[in-house]
Amino acid sequence: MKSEDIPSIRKIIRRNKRLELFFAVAGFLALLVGVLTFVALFAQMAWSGWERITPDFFTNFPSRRAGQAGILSAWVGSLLVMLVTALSAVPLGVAAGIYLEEYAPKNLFTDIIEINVTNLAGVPSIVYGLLALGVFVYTFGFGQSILSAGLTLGLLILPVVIVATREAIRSIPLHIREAAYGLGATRWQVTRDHIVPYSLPGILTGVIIGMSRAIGETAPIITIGALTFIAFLPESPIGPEFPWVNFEWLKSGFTVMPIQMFNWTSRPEEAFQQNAAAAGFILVLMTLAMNAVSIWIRYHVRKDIKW
Amino acid sequence: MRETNSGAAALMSQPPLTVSDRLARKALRNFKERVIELLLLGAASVSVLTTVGIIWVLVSESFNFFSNVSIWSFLTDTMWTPLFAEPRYGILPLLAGTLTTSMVALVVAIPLGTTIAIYLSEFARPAVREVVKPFLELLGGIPTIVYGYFALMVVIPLLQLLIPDLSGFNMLGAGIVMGIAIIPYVSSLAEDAMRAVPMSMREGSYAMGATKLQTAFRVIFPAALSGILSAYILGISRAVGETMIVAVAAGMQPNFTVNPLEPAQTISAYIVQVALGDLPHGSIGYQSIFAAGLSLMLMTLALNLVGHVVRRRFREAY
Amino acid sequence: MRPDKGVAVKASVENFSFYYGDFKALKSISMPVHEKRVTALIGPSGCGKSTLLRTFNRMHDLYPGNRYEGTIRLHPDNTNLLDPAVDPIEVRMRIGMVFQKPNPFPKSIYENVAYGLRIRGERNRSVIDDRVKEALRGAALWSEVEHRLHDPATALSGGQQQRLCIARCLATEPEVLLFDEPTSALDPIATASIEELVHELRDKVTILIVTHNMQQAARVSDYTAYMYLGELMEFGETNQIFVNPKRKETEDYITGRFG
Amino acid sequence: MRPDKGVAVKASVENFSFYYGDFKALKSISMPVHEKRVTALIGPSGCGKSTLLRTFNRMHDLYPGNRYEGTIRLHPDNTNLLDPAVDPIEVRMRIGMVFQKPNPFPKSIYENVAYGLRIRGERNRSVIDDRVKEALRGAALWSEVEHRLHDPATALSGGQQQRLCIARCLATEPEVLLFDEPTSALDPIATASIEELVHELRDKVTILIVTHNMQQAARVSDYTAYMYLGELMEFGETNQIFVNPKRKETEDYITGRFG
Amino acid sequence: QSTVKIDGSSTVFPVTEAVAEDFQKSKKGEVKVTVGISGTGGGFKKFCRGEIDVADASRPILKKEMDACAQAGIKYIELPVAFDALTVVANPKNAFIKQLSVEQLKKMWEPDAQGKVTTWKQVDASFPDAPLKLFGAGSDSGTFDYFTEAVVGKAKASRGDYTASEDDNVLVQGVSRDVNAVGYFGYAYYAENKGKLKAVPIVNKEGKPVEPGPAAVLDGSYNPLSRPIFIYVAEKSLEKAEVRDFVTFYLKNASKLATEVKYVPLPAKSYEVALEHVNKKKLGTVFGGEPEIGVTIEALLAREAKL
Ligand SMILES: Nc1ncnc2c1ncn2[C@@H]1O[C@H](COP(=O)(O)OP(=O)(O)OP(=O)(O)O)[C@@H](O)[C@H]1O
Ligand SMILES: Nc1ncnc2c1ncn2[C@@H]1O[C@H](COP(=O)(O)OP(=O)(O)OP(=O)(O)O)[C@@H](O)[C@H]1O
Ligand SMILES: [Mg+2]
Ligand SMILES: [Mg+2]
Ligand SMILES: O=P([O-])([O-])[O-]
Repeated sequence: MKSEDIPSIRKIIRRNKRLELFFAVAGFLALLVGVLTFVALFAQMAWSGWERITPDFFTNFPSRRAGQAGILSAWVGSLLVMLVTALSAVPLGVAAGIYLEEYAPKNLFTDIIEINVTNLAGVPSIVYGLLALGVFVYTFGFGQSILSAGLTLGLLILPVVIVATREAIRSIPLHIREAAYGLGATRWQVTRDHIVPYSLPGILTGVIIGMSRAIGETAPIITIGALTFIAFLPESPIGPEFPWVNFEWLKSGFTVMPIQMFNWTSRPEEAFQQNAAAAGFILVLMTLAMNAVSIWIRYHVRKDIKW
Repeated sequence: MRETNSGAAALMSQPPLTVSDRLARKALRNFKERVIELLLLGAASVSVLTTVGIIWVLVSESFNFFSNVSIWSFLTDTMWTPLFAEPRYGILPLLAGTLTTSMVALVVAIPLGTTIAIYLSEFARPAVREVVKPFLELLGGIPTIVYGYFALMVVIPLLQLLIPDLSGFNMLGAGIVMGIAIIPYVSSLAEDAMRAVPMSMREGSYAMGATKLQTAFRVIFPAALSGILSAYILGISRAVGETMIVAVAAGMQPNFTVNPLEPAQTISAYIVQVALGDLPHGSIGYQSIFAAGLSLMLMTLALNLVGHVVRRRFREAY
Repeated sequence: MRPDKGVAVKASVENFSFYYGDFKALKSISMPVHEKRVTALIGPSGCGKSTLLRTFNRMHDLYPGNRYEGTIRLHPDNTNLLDPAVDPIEVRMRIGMVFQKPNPFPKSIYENVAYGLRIRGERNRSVIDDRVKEALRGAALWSEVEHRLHDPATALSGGQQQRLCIARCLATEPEVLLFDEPTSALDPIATASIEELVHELRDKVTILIVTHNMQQAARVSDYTAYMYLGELMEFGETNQIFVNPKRKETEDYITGRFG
Repeated sequence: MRPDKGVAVKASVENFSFYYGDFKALKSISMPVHEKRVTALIGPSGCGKSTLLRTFNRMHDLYPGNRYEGTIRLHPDNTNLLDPAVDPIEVRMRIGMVFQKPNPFPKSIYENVAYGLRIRGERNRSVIDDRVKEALRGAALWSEVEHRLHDPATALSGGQQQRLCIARCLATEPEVLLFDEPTSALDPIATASIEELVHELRDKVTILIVTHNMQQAARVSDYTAYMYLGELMEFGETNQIFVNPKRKETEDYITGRFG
Repeated sequence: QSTVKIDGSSTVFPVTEAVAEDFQKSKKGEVKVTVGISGTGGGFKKFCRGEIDVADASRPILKKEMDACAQAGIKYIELPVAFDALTVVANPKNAFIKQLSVEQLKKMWEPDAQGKVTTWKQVDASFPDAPLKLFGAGSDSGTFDYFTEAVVGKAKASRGDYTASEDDNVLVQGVSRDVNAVGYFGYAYYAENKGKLKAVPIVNKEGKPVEPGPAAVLDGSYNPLSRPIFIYVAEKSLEKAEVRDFVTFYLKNASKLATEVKYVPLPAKSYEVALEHVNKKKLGTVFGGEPEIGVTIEALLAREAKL
């Protein structure tokens, strides 16, 4: 184009910009659909459950009287199940991600693992429930326990953790690796000193996304059989004497937030619907809190890592 | 240079490690490395074991099922009434329900998810992105049972205003809400893929006088295609396997139709129905959930294999 | 180098300062850019060469927190490139840029070159065909790619990719071409071919080139600007700057006593 | 350049060929590497300079499909570096490498330099402190960073980062130091300081340096190897290669008639 | 610390939950009680494996389940604890449904009706030509079994083209939104949603239309849609003091608590008989493993007396 053509350039630009504006509005609206749905659901739960959110709600066990029913066993159960989920999925997922990205030779077996991981990410959660029922509950004899539920959800989020780990590792430039190997580091030293620390923010993000999903899962927990009425807490994981940990709680029966909610929504009394809304609100708050933690960690760890 | 040589001189004065020293360390080192590698390999194998476990559980239970029901009638019969007095075991109605609800969900989630991804990655200010993205991811953290009631109490009544004789339970309403529920999976992954396109691509395009829209669609989108396809595949898998929303809002009625205005049942909804229900374990009705689960698993497996091939084909090369 | 007799000024930088947030990267720079001549920007790393160059097509608008002060006028229409009322897209349509690292789009060779035309709304297939061919000729790439126009651009070698990026710009007939160290990622053979290309192009288009290779500046440019710590130390005909610099600092830099 | 009188051979490349999968990147190369001298590898892009250099610390072992043929002996112990029975880690512990792009770890300056010691099992804090200091001195970086040893290394400028990478190698007292175009990403000032450093280091350590800047090769090296298309065209004292090359191709390349 | 484990029917759950809650309070937390919902069948499955102490059941134990228990050497005491009245509901705005006979219900629900009987007119010529919209229990619930047995004459014999749900609130929503809808579920859901629904009087054996309600259930006039619900206690578990205490507590308080959760309690006499059975360890079932409908309280008591 020559400078004489400026008017025609301007015409083109105006046309291009009209389209752009159109899309920007569309994009904004699309975003609004997502965000407003969330806000609407959240606000609705807050609105109808608000009255029920008192300190008692957190410290009461379930009850036939909606006004006295609380979520103590549910939130403690959710927390403990998530603990098992994290403790199983994170080391396994990170180790698997490291293996695939740093160690695995390119062969049929690793190809299979790879396709398998993407495939697992798409397997419906209910199918994990069927697996867990057959394997954890009966074959391994863990019963309908916190351990079974935690491991089930652990398997469920394993692909998410693996994929996040791999992505994070892949974003570490090759030259950082070469620098470390060049100094004579072994593969494990490179992994331990560089790969893991530098990919930590990405891994954390994946873990949190996975956990956010796991904490709201209903279907697989139903299949393995969570309890619906449970008016006591599992043994404390912190033991009174050395080594200060206690594993009794793993075998305990449990209920979790979504199950409690599910039970309340299917109650005939209207008042239980309020409880369900309140429980839903708190469940989303728990998810929010996890995300906030991850954002915080991500920000503070990532700040120091650049190439 | 400001330093003297003294540093370097001192540095080189120590004798190098002797060869035998090195050999001793090497054996130990190799052993340790080997053990660690095996541990990591073990961890990676867990995912394979999971698949094997799933297939084993599904196949062994389905095996009993298929010794009572012919595979042919399973695949061709158009009625699914395994729990009725006169049971019929045709998976087609469930399959039709699964595919129709998924299709509706995808019609919602793919355009919206992609638009959001492009908007966040190319249009929104970074501050907006940083706030909105975690927010969207939270949509994935809301228990799906909440979405189910949302579909039933809010979306379907709204749809009934538009389509007067729409039934109170239908695949359209369930599918739309399911679509909204999977938006975050699609948009978040697609956005990641687009972010990963190097800035130099964008600079190249802008320097030519392109608008954001042109840059996004003509350069960034094709460059990120393989990642975006992965996002779609995951979204589709989610839709196919989604349970609670359809269980609540689609009507639980095995109905051999692809008309989204009608009620229907999906494979996953059937499974959870039975899991919640009253069936004696070991009965053929109970085994039917494994046959249904196996069909579901095979569907997602096929989907992911196709995805794998397609992704290979569109692997990014910047 | 060519004589400066009666050369028109294509752009004039006037009292231009630039800020990355609070950091003042360019300090009150004034200089002309002569029409259909090659102007080189030289200076040690971090002196602001790229910053100045990227101002010419408002690349800085892509990132938040950047601020312009002063003017850059484009002649003959006397538009102030930095005027907030002037659309950066218009500026970029008139002024093309070639980057340090070749950055072809992940499309076919043909589509890379056609890109500029397409975003300008050109639909006519034969017009595009012709312009693509011309541009590839202009970038001395035609003979190498004529039989594989529909291969992916990423399959080309580094030097070819850089020439493709040049062709991509040429296809839209920009008034000014900006080059930011276009050869620093290339091997000597590819470098030589790009230099030769710049040499040929200066008959058709105004060129501004950043380089930290003094020999390159001497070889390809008609005018040279020596920058240091965000300031323009000296501007003049390349001959004069290299043979007879007015300032001591310029001389030190050019003779390699410093930098 | 220094005279070749009585210089010991630190490593000898014998009949060495290298394959990237099916592609033969190096063809039967034989040459000595003299102890406590600087040997430069020059040649046009893609001729295999980096490939040869990276062989010395078995970097190619990191990627699948690569194959060595022939031997590289390290003296005085006469170990064949390429022997499958020789642990590549051992080789890398003896032979350090500095890369084209400065690649400090995103850790503190101190930790970067200490890293080599740590992976060798050194735990004694005061030993590490001393060696870090020495190494930073050796890399002419001490005075610039002594008060901010615990700042992130990525906050340093490019030239400082490259010297940090050198310090990181020096801390482990390698017998041979490999440099792959260590200054190509740097500005002239930083380049000069690295060159000077190489100059100083050659009294203490054997150095192999890849460059595609002939002036640099001439300035810093004692011996030069000219490579072309995977073959070693000529090897000799730098003086001789530059002043009186035996082969026509070498002369063409050096005088810039080609490449 | 001692635990009482209960699982089984979702229909019985509200009663058992209420008992469990009060029992735990009366024991000041010394005894833990857990209640799960895995359906009557799921409950019996666990019961016959010896995994739980008490099974909640919305129907008597079936032959298959009796065999399973016998094989595992599990003996049990069958205790009726309350009545449930399956309620046929219609939209309150519906003007033409005044009552329905079992024959009419059969016309709507029998398998042959599938795809054919789609308007009200086809059910009865006096009804208008409006579309017929059906809502009912999911095909694997005790409610479904009982309703089909009572209406169609054969358990599980039903048309398939109706909206089914395990969650009765979903059905409440469905019927309350559609003027032409009719559905069935447990009485408690009707009792809690009287504003949104109207109960359809059912023409009983005596030819009288009767609305569901505690009185009508007790005097046997609401037939054939009222049914007893049970708990089954394992003989071995009864050796444990806490289980014995729990069952005794259950029978002593069932009357009050069943009313509270909108079920119909048995006459006081019936609980005394049951308690006696517990004390005397009268094992087995009075139903012989066959589903049965329209059992009145008197008949039940008479049979139990014979045990
Ligand atoms: N995005 C940015 N934000 C803040 N400061 C910047 C940014 N980009 C560059 N700078 C600073 O502005 C100054 C000029 O940078 P510029 O990239 O223009 O230098 P240059 O002359 O092109 O150097 P080089 O030869 O290394 O490319 C430098 O001090 C640099 O650190
Ligand atoms: N990983 C690889 N796989 C296959 N071929 C490779 C690989 N790396 C380099 N090559 C090829 O091997 C040859 C030698 O490459 P090498 O990088 O050693 O060249 P070089 O002399 O260092 O060039 P430059 O000056 O560009 O760094 C080239 O033809 C190159 O294309
Ligand atoms: Mg620059
Ligand atoms: Mg190289
Ligand atoms: O849970 P059920 O009462 O339907 O068996």
